Amino acid sequence: MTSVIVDNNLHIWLKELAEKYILIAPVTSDGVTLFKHVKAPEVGSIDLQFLNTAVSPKGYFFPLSETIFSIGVERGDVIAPMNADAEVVIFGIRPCDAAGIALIDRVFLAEPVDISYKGKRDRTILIGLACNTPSPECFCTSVGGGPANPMYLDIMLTHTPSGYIVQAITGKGKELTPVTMVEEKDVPSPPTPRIAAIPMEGVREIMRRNFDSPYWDRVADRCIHCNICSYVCPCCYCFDIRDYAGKDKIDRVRSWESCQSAGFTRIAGGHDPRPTKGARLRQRWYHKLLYYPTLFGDIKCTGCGRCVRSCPVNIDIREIIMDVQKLNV
Amino acid sequence: MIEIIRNKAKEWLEKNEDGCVIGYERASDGMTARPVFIYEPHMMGKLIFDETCVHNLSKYLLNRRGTRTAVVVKPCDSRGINLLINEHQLDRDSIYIIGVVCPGMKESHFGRIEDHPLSKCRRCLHHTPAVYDVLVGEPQPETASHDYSDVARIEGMSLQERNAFWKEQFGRCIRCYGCRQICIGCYCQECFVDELDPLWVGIRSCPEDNWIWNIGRAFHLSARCISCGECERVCPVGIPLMLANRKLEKESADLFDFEPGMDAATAPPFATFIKEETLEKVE
Amino acid sequence: MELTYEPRIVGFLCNWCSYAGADLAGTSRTNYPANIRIIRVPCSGRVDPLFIVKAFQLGADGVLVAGCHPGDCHYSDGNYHTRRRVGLLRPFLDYLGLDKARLRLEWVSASEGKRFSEVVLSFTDTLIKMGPRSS
Amino acid sequence: MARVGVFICHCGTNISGAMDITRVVEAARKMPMVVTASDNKYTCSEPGQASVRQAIADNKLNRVVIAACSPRMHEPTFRKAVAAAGLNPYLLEIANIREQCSWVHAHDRKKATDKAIELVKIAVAKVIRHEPLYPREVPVTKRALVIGGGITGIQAALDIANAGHEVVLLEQEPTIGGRMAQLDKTFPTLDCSACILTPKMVDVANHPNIRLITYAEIKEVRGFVGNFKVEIMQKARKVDHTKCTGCGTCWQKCPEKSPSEFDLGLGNRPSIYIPFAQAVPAKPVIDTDHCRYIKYLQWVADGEQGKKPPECRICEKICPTGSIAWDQEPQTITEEFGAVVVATGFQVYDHRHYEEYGGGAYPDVISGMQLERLMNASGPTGGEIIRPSDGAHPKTVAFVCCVGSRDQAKGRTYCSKVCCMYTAKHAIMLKEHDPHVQCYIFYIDVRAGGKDFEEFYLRALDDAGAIYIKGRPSKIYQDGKKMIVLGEDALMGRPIEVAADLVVLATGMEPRTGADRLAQKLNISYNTYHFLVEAHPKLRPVETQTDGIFVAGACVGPRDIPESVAQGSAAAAKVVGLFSRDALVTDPVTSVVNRDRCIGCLLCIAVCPYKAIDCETTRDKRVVAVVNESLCKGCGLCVGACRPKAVDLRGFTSQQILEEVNSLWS
Repeated sequence: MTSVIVDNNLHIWLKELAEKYILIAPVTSDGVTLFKHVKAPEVGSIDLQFLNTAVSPKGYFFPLSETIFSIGVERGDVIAPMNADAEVVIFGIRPCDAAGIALIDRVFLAEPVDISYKGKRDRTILIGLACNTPSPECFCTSVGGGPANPMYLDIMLTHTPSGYIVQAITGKGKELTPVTMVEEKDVPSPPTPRIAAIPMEGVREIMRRNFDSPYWDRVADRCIHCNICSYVCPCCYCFDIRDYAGKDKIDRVRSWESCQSAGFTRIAGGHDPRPTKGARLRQRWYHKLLYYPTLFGDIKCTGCGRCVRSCPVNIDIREIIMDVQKLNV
Repeated sequence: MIEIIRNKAKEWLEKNEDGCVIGYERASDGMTARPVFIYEPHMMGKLIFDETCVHNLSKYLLNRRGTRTAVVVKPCDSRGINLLINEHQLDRDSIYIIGVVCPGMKESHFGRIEDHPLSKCRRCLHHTPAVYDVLVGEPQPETASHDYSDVARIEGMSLQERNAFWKEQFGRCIRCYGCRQICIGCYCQECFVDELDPLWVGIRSCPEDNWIWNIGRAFHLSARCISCGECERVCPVGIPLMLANRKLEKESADLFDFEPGMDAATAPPFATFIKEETLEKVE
Repeated sequence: MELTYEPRIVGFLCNWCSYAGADLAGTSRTNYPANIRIIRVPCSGRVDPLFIVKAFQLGADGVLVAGCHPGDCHYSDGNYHTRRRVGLLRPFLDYLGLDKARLRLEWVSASEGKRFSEVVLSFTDTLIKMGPRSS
Repeated sequence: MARVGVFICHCGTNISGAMDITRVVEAARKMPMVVTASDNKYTCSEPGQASVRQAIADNKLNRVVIAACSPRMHEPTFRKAVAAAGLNPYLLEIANIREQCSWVHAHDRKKATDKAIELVKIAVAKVIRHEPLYPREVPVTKRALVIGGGITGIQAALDIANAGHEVVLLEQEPTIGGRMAQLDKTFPTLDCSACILTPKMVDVANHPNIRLITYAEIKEVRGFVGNFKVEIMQKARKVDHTKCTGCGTCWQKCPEKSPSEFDLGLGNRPSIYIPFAQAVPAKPVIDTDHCRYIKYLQWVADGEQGKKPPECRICEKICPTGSIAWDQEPQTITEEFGAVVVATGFQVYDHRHYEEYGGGAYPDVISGMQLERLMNASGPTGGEIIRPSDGAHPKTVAFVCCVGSRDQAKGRTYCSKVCCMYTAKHAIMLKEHDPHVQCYIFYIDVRAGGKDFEEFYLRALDDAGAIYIKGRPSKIYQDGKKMIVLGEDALMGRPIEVAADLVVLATGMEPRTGADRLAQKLNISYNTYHFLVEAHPKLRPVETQTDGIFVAGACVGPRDIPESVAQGSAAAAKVVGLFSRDALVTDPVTSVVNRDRCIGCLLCIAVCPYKAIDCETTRDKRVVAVVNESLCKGCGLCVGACRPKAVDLRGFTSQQILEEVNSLWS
């Protein structure tokens, strides 16, 4: 027996959620699917058939831009940013993106804890939606995830012809589960879809040895060093901090940045330790496949395939991984 | 067709050992295309050309200044070369242009090829490159007149509708600067948006600043955009950037009777003026 | 539209004609609405279109760019270039949903003090009629 | 760290009468970086300035904002005051709260005060970003170039030379003298043109400070005020003037005659010639278009095709000094000057444009200038007035005024100014030559605005009995020996027909062909007729928008002789004034290029009205723009055009203007 919520109950539930919480859910408009704040969900206003959103939902914890604190001009006092106490529900997040958030947690929740990140994280409940139809660029299974991986979620939903299978994963999840709307039936969970696996053996080792390989510059030939890959990525968390002197206070603002943009590592005096596209691209993969894993054990990639899909010139991390294994110095 | 491209490129590369051929190869999805840089003549077999070769390769010429480069260009891309020569960025003699008569590109994404053409191709006027050293394919007649129905649609809206429309569109911007990086017209040492002193655009990636960034970007391309449509293609959040660029294209055609990139010599509108012109729209 | 609405106008005036024209309006005591804030530039051609966009972004209800009459530019050509730049920016901003009536390009000579005050008056009226910008 | 002092002026009650000054002072005190703010009855007065100086010292101010009258009024005053206190004079900003506030918002005290506060705010925001600026000095080459050897150029050259400066006088024809040399008598005094002109020509020739370069043209002009580099192209005379004594044997013997330009085709001249007897220099040039030997050489060069021209060389054979130099080629002379006077004068409108008047086909329809030559004792007819067609003495002479002037149909709207008077002169002269002559003068208006002009016109009317007919003739055609002039008497309102023996068209003035090309080389502007444009028609009549380049005489617009001479002297005075300084101080408000940001698109070069921007290659092989600060006038056109924001304008930086805008919302 599994707990199932049928479609129209789901809609009722979503309406309730939208009243109690700030409901964030996938919405498709102009052919683009993005997580958006849905104030009053109507049937169809939330896209339940979406493959995945164009940009990962990491922005709800680590915003594109946020004032981390301000300093009053008059008295020079520190003004902490408004921490909205409203609870947030992110509905329809894919397992890969939940995994991405978990990867960022390791960094932002480690001492010293990033208060504004933690605040948002604590106030947010993640309702996941398992993947039934993965995209050609997906490779979650190769990096320790899976289309139906419930880890890192509070509630996991799985779509079946006869409704959505509801699994409460965490305590938070249990509380939130709309017991009244859930029916206990015997519904077989759909077959987990096949996702082409890519070999990951020894990648770390080979990378260690091939830092100076000419390969990096060659793949970088076609790179246009935009920030797309890092901005759509569910687990890239580089940022830049700037101060802005306003009328009565000076704001310290943190915004997304990317290791790909020229000058990201430019230091006083104008020197840039990563002056070439090759050096910058290499940094991205080394961070994902070598540095982060060395620190935290896991690969800093969830196989969501966004960078593969969005790269203007088809720089495909799976291809890189396979090429790397051919490098043998 | 592809054989001609391969042979011409091969011939050229054999004559210029230190050179590089920029063309298209098959992408990792096995169906679409991606840019490729070829340094050895024997690798020329990699080259392909089909309806998925959407990329404007001329942009790459900018990173290869001072070296010898051969490049495969479609008509729109070729206008970009004229633009760059006109703006003193390229030395015509150091580049070998393999111009391809363009059948129009298909809308394609990773692992997916739609069977309808790209919107830019549906509205394309010039099907033969404006500049080339070797032309591949039979020169095609020009399409008679511009189709600005897309722009007209926006013009037809009320001010409030337009305002709302663009707020929504620019509101999505995540400031990844993919549009800038792919754009052949964007080659500033430092973009005004990155400048801190003075601060042209605020430091936040917020709707207000997205507004000025997107206007600044588009206006810097006014009478310069060669409508290769790359900015719109790469935008990860699907902002219809060409809709903005094309308005400027239309206006500068009306006001200054100018079409960018058609040749490398004509002075662009902002480099010159006509004393007698009135620009009714202003006065 | 509330009666107390006072539009904010940023005026970029060229030093040789329009700024002098504004001075003349003063010396001849021709009143005009106090809604304009004048920024002095050597030539209207000094005005970077982004200044205009920036002013609107900050919340200006109207922007006035004023220079010498065509042919009278102190620097001979400046205003011809201004005419082209503003001429293109104007319809573009309108297209983006910012009424083109909010951006004015005017030729005011050093001897046209009266004209300057009329320009400010009519511009202010227009803006009041249009009401605050929809944001 | 900026320390700003704000000083608000009451200007008596001019400002304080319209606003609440204390509120403005209070507000100013709260503005960023402002350390002191105070008000003053008359800031421009000596005590007022003293208090500013004092405040600067007391508060260690390094920036000053003065809220008072327009900067166009007292900026220089306050710059001096600030400098006197030891600050760089450019660390000052003026908030215009009088002309642009109190005087125009007197009706609303609150709004006036609010606006004044914001104007101060703008000034503070800007002054904080001011950098100290330092004027530069450029040396002056005290050597002048005068282009055009007509009466205007001669006058200018003599005046400059007499003031003790070197002058190069450049003339494109073989002799100086210009149009005035072609005239017989001059109105309204009727004194002989040559008699008053030629002595000046001789003065030029003998002046120790004047170097005369005839038969030459300007090739290129580079540089800027005080430091022009000019390339002059000296045409080939084929005569070595260092040897030639001007004895005249050659031009008496030369067998090949061709129509004389000086006599406007009414007479002939040899192919080695001086244009007229009193020419200066009085040394000949060979007309390579007509000289037989040159033709022969050409024939040989062309492979001896066709008929063999005679291998004349008579001049060479008879020249006592062996001055003939067949191998002489055009040569380029490069000279440096501190100033240039353009006096290229005018040419007579070509009446062939008038189809209705025969389009030049009738020999007996001549221009006023041709009549001058016919009257002139040294002219082709020795001063005997005869019809070009048959040499008969005309008894009935018709004059048509405004030919090529005041005629929209011919694209000539302007009045040539001199025609009315010279036509009156002609009527009077003809009567003197032959009492039986009757003159009919078709005119639109008689414009006799000038000293003794009206009296002169009356002389033509009363003494010479000329009959003035108001109206522009519609047609002139030949009927037997007569020229029939068809017109309408506008006053009588009836058609009129005059059968004349000779018709004189009072053709107007137009700039010399090529005036536009010269103007382009000098980077000065010209109007649709190619008359050169002065810096200001009233107040700077002989200056141009390019410093160090002056204009005088009929190249600027129709002028008579006294006006041209006056302008020649005026231009000379300007040049001498310029040369009275050893160095020029240049305004530090100029554009400056940030080489790291510059992408070398060179749009700035295209928009610069002063050719002040050039480009160069950096060490890392990038092409970048460079501003010549001596040429830059600080208009900021380049800055407005620069996409990468690589060019900026000192004193009006983008930083500053953005801060000014920002200040209104912060």
